[in-house]
Amino acid sequence: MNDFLPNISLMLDSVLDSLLWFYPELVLGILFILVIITDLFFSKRFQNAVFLLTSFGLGVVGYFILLQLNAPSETTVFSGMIRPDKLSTYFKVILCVVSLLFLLFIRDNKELKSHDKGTGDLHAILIAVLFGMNLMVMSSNLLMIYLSIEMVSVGSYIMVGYISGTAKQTEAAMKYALFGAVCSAMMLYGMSLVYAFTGTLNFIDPAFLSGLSSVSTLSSGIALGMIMVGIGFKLSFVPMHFWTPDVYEGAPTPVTAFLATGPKIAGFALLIRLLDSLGGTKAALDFNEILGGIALITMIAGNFSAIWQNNVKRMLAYSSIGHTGFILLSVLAFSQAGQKALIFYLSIYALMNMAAFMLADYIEEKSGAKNLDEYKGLGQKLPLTFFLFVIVLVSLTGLPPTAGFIGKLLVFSAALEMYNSTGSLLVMVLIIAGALVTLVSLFYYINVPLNAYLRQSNHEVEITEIKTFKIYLSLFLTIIILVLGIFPQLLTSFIVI
Amino acid sequence: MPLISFVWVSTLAKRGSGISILSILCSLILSAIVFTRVWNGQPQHFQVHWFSVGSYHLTAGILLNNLSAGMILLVSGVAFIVHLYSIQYMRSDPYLRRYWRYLSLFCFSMMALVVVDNLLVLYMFWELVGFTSYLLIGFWYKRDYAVQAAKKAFIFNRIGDLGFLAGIMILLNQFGTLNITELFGDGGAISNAMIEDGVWISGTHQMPAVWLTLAGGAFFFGAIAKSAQFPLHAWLPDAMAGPTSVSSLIHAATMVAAGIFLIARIYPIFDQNILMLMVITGSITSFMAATIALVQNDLKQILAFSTISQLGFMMLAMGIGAYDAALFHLTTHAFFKCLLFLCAGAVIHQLEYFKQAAKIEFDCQDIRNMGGLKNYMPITFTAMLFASMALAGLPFTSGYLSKDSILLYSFDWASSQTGLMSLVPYLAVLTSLATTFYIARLIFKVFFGSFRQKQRIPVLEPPSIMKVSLMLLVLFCVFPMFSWNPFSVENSWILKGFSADVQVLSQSRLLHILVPLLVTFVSFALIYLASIVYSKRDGDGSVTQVARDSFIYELFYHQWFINKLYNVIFVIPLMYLSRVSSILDNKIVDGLVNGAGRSVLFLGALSTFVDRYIIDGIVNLLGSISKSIGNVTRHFQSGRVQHYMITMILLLLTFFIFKYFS
Amino acid sequence: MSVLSILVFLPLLAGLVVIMLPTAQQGRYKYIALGATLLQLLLSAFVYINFKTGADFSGVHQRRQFQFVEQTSWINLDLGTLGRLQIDYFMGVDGLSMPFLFLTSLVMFVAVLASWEIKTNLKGYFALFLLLDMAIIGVFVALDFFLFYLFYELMLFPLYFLIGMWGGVRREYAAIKFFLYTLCGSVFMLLIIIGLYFSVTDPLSGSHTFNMIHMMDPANYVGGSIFSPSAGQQLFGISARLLAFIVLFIAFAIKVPIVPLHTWLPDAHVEAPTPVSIILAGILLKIGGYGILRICYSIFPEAAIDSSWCIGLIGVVSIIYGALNALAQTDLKRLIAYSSVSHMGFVLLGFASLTAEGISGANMQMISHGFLSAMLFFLAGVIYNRVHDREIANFRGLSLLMPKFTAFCMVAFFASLGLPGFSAFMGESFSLIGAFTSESVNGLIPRWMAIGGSLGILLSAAYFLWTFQRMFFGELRLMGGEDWRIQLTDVNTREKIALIPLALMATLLGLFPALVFEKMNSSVLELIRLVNP
Amino acid sequence: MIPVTHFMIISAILFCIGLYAAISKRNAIMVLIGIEFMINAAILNFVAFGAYDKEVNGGQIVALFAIVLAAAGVAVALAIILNVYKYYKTIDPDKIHNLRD
Repeated sequence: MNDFLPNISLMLDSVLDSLLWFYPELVLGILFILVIITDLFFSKRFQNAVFLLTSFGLGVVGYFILLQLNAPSETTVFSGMIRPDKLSTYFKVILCVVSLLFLLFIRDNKELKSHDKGTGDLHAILIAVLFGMNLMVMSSNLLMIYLSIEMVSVGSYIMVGYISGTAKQTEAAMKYALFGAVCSAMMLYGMSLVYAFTGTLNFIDPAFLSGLSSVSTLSSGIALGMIMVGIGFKLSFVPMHFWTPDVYEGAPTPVTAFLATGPKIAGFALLIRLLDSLGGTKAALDFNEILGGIALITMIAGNFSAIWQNNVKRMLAYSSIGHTGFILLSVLAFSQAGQKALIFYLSIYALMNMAAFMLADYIEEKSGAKNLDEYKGLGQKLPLTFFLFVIVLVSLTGLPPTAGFIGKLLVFSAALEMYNSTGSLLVMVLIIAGALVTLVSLFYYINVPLNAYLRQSNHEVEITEIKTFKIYLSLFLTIIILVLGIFPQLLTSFIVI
Repeated sequence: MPLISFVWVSTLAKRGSGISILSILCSLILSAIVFTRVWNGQPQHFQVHWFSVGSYHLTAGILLNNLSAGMILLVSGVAFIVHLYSIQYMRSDPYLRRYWRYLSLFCFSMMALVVVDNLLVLYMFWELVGFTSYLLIGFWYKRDYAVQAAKKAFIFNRIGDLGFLAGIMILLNQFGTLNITELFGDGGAISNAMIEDGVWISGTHQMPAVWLTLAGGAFFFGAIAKSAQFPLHAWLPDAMAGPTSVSSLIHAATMVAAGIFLIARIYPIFDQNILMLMVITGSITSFMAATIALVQNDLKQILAFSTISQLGFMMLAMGIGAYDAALFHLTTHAFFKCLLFLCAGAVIHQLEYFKQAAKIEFDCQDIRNMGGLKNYMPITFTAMLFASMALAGLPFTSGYLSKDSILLYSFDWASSQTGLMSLVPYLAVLTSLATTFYIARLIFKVFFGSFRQKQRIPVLEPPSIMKVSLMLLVLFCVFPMFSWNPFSVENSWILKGFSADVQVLSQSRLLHILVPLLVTFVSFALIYLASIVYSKRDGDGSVTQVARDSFIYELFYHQWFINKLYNVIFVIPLMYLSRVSSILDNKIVDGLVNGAGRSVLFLGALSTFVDRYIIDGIVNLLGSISKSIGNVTRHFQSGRVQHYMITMILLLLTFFIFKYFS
Repeated sequence: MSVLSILVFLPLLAGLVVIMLPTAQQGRYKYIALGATLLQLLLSAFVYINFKTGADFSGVHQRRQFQFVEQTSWINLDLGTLGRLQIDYFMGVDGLSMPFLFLTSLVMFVAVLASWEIKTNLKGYFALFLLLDMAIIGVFVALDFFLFYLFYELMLFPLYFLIGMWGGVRREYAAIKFFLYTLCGSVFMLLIIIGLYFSVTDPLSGSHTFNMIHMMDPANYVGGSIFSPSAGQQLFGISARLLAFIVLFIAFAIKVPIVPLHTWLPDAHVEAPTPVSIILAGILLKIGGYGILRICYSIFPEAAIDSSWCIGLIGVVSIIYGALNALAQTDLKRLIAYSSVSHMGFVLLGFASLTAEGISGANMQMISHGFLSAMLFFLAGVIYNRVHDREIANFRGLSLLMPKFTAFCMVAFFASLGLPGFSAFMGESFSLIGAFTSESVNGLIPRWMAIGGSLGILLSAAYFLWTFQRMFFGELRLMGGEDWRIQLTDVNTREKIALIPLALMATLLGLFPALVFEKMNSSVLELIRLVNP
Repeated sequence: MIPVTHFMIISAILFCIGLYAAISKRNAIMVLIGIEFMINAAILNFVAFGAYDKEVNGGQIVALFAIVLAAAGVAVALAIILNVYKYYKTIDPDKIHNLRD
């Protein structure tokens, strides 16, 4: 131990240097404490205090992230723990926007607002989760992966069970927690095995690769596979997707929206990171093939199951599973262009899902309709809402002229390019499957306009469309989706990798 | 040239009788001018660029030679007379304006048909006359049978049109032009094309030689539908459902002649096979229709079958190469058949009045209900008599000239043929005799004897306009209009005009004298017979009474014997002979048509079934497959969190096992 | 902003106006739409008149021979190793597309007039209608494949809603069926588009491009890329280019439609409200045909030649099958729908022949069918509006009650069955002539196909005449009795305004086919040179 | 010196027991305990192999973090299970299946 003493000051220096790259997270940390304090002491007097503070704080975080975007770090910091490079910064931007949207979403959700617990804690948890997600996208160390995933998970468990107003909510929270815990335990075990094989936790370390290559493929496969379980839980791809529909259905809608976007995007960032370092190794699992298979099954399982759903949130949950499969396709394509396509797709995906859940939430609040068959005839009564909903769903399907289409186009482009270079049949099959499930997805998305516009309700209910903040927000999101569908360079020109 | 103007006048003439008459008169005068300029002169040809498709530049234009000039004069002349006649005939019809409109449209398209120089344009007008004929047949559209008949006529014509179109396709394909002069003129594409080693070569294009025959066959097919030749003749008798004036113009004089005209116009295309086919078709049709006419009782039906028979004659003439004789017969036939119809129309028209006045019910078209009308309607009778004589081909009439020429030609032709074909002229003679008989029967039944209705209100002579038009036509039924020598076909100027570019009549003298003499003689004998049979009867006019007369009974018996014979043969595949009987005719042709219709309907129903259950079924099946895939995947979603974990781990294990132990 | 852009975005603008106007003014919506389509009609007439013909303006695969061209860079994405995603806002017309512009404008105008029958939710209706209008015009003028696809897909949604919301009893089923069918084709089309994109480079800038005109030149293909003609890549055992051709062909053929991918059509036509039926039959089907020429044939010429036998066969089967089906129908709209299948079969037959006559004839047939089917559906709508029944058997002797209507019907029916003097005759006969000539010109399809196709002419005469006879002739007999007699009034002025131009166009094109043929002739020749050099 | 394989075997057994408990126990608390077993199995591995990683001591650090995080996770999970009990009057995960297809 004494051998290291002289190094301590050096290490401290490096930590302090590293802090330069850590401003957003530092702000988040401070914000977390401030929000808790504010909530404890000021929320009685100033109802909006927590909200204002959080949004302001997120603004500051965003500012720092943008600063970081201009000067990303080329190396890892905090002794190889995190790597705040450009790619991760882009993800952080998306995550920050998602959190901001979530914040606005909570503000306009009756269920959450009317709960006597208030939303103060939720804000704090959001910040903590965002902190975790930021770490996730930056992590370059197994420990950091575990740490950040747990941070996000624990936060999300609380979010899902935050109100516990109904049996379903608690059930969702329990399922989420138990399933998540098992998954993260498996991941941890996998990590311990990897650690055993390689002797290092830093997965960018060359030793990491060589260590993995030195053991049998079965061993390394099992170890890495178990790590994948943890990430798969976040991404909810097959077979780690089981929790998704139940939790999405049970959780409060804003939380569902957040779960479908934030942690998932962070999970993808993590996956890219991990694959990046594993890339090229034949010793470890042939990840391309495996991920390809998983992507295929996920697309099919998600989209086909969605056909049967009646609950809107559940349907969206399955569709998000399907989307995971599709995004995996672009992860597979795994080139710079693939990453760019991925970032674009993920940002669009976040916007679309947020908008979709907001609209579903709005409809539920206005008419109490949770299920598709309760949407009957609502198209006439809530014209703007359903107009927006249809556009969002069109975008989710991936049809022009929406941003979803451009995203799909980019993903297909990346995949086809990969096919061109590798000639792998699997990729071709994946591409075709991707096209097929687009059709299938239409099959269930169309149920929304089908019920809302084409069918008439049996019982007449008086509903007037009051334009709340949420509607304006989703209108704004929809417009962005449309504009990006026609002029995608407005967004992509920012993404320079 | 004034031709363009009359086309315009005709098109404009869509309103009211006055304008129609006026315009048709203009047309007549103009076409007369045209005729005098063109006849035996230099053929005239005008054309304008119509449109181009690919490398084809299609032109539309007018080609005037002896053929078209003669035809246009004929058409406008007959049309004028029929227009005149119609003023009176259709006067009381509530939809008079529609009638004039249709009639004008018809005249326009018919006249255009005969002058145009491009096969495609010809085809357009060809169909257009079919269409107007459809309109006019179905003019009384409230009557179901009229509508049916119209539809039948149109469909039959359409079948033929397909042939025409196919012919056009072949020619366009082979020669790249549809211009009649370029194709069929002297030194035209057809004459330059040759057949070598079974390949039909024209310039750079070549096709198997069989396509030449097929092209001829296709056009021929078009022609037989239009000219109501066997086996596509069944529409014409039905077409009598239209107004009689229409029948006379369209279904006797002009439109049906279009088929013959077409053959004349594109004569060079036909090779030996098709010509032979023409002979066969022509003779069968003429004989069959004549025999059918023998036993018909409906006035117009008799005339319709007679028309078919005469057209068969023309077709026969075409087939044996007597191009000129056929056209000559076409011309004379147009006039006398038109006259016959108009007279029949007058009779029917007046009987209608009579019926209304006497307030009794009977069929105005059934000759069994008539008789002795010569006393009431002498002028009509006279006209009809002349026409009938022309039809029968008695000397001093126009029919004698033209029919004789055909017979002579056919004898000539037969001398160079062997086998069954040498019987053709005899069949023709037989037909001619049958013609004499049935027309005599008609005349005697209608005009002689005594009127068979009990009421004593006189049947009146038709109004003067009708009379005038009848008399005008009578003029054309006598020989001087066509040849100064009533016995010499060769002197006929029309024949000369048409034969200019075809062939010169050459025949053995003996035959030339013998045949007309013989035919005439027998004809007179037959007329006498008919007069005995039909005119002496009076009163109820039942068939039984006729049957008792042994000699006539014998004759009749034979007629029916033949029919019965055919009845038996009908079972054997010689079905075409069975058409001698009109009853069977209806059964077979119509039966076939109906059968075809029904089978088409059945096919339609079948394909609907396929559509609904099989194709849609597959589509729906795909839907349900995708649903069931979804059903499988969602069955894992039991709601029990531990099941999820187990499934997850099992899936992972399976995956690893597959990955590493297989 | 040139005339094409105005043409495309004018309806969109009008649609926005409709959306902005408060519902209280909904009476004005139709006049706004009418004004917009009228203006559009005038503009496209302007395009038609100013369209230059001749070998120097044949277009097809020569950029500078297109007219009214607009090209600006639109989307420009840097995709790292994938190069730049270069999408142009690229529009222009040549002889193949220009006639369709006019057709679309006129049919749209008529469709607005037919929209008078729409009574509910006018705002939504007209907004969707105008959006559809924009998309259709866009499809015809787009020369960038991406832009084309954008408009192509954009047509789907308005149609789905128009059928689904304002349609008949089974509208839900019909709408979904239509939607899924068409989307099924277009999703895979997207894959091909992307594949093409990566195979083709812009000769000037060297980056990949969506430019259709560049895709037509084999020189622009990247060596060894998936759709490169020289590389001859294989996919699932067949040539990639052939596969791409088939996929694209199916995508468009669903629109055309061909047997056996046609079952959406009768349902959609029958359930759709009259104006939508008019648009569907009048224009939508043509997009399929247009796409086959513009894209399938031009970009994959050798595949087109390889498969022309099959296409011809499909054409013949469609002709006969559609006609047989039409014979069996008892619903007037269904009958017309199946007759569309039959008539569009001629188009395929003409295409397959790859002769100037065949393709010109096919185009003529499409345009003629555009006018005629619009007219037929309008007429069916006239009856349906009055008594809400379309069963043929329920009407009889209508000519006594509605003489003018009968006259229009007669024109439409007889024109449709290919009576010379009307445009359909020109289209059908030249399609057949082309098919017939093919064997001796290029040997692509055998002659019996032409003969088989001509059977369709006969059958069409049969079903149209039969229907005509059943509905209009004979004594007046209506199922609805006296009520119907009162309700069945003759066509009014508005309907006449809609019908007369259609009838006029059908006749005009029948008498002077040069109006269409001459305009497209050089383009057609150029296309044939391109496909079959 | 105990060979490192022994640690691995023990931890594997521990992991399997934990996993078995997690998926088979009819009591959510027991499931949590099973999960704790699994985490502990991992921790055991980390600590055992940490011995070879003297420079960074990664294994030990992970172990410490894992213990803390596991505790945090369990705390949240327990709270949630308490809530579940409020509504369902049972904490048998098998009986809680309102959310399902």
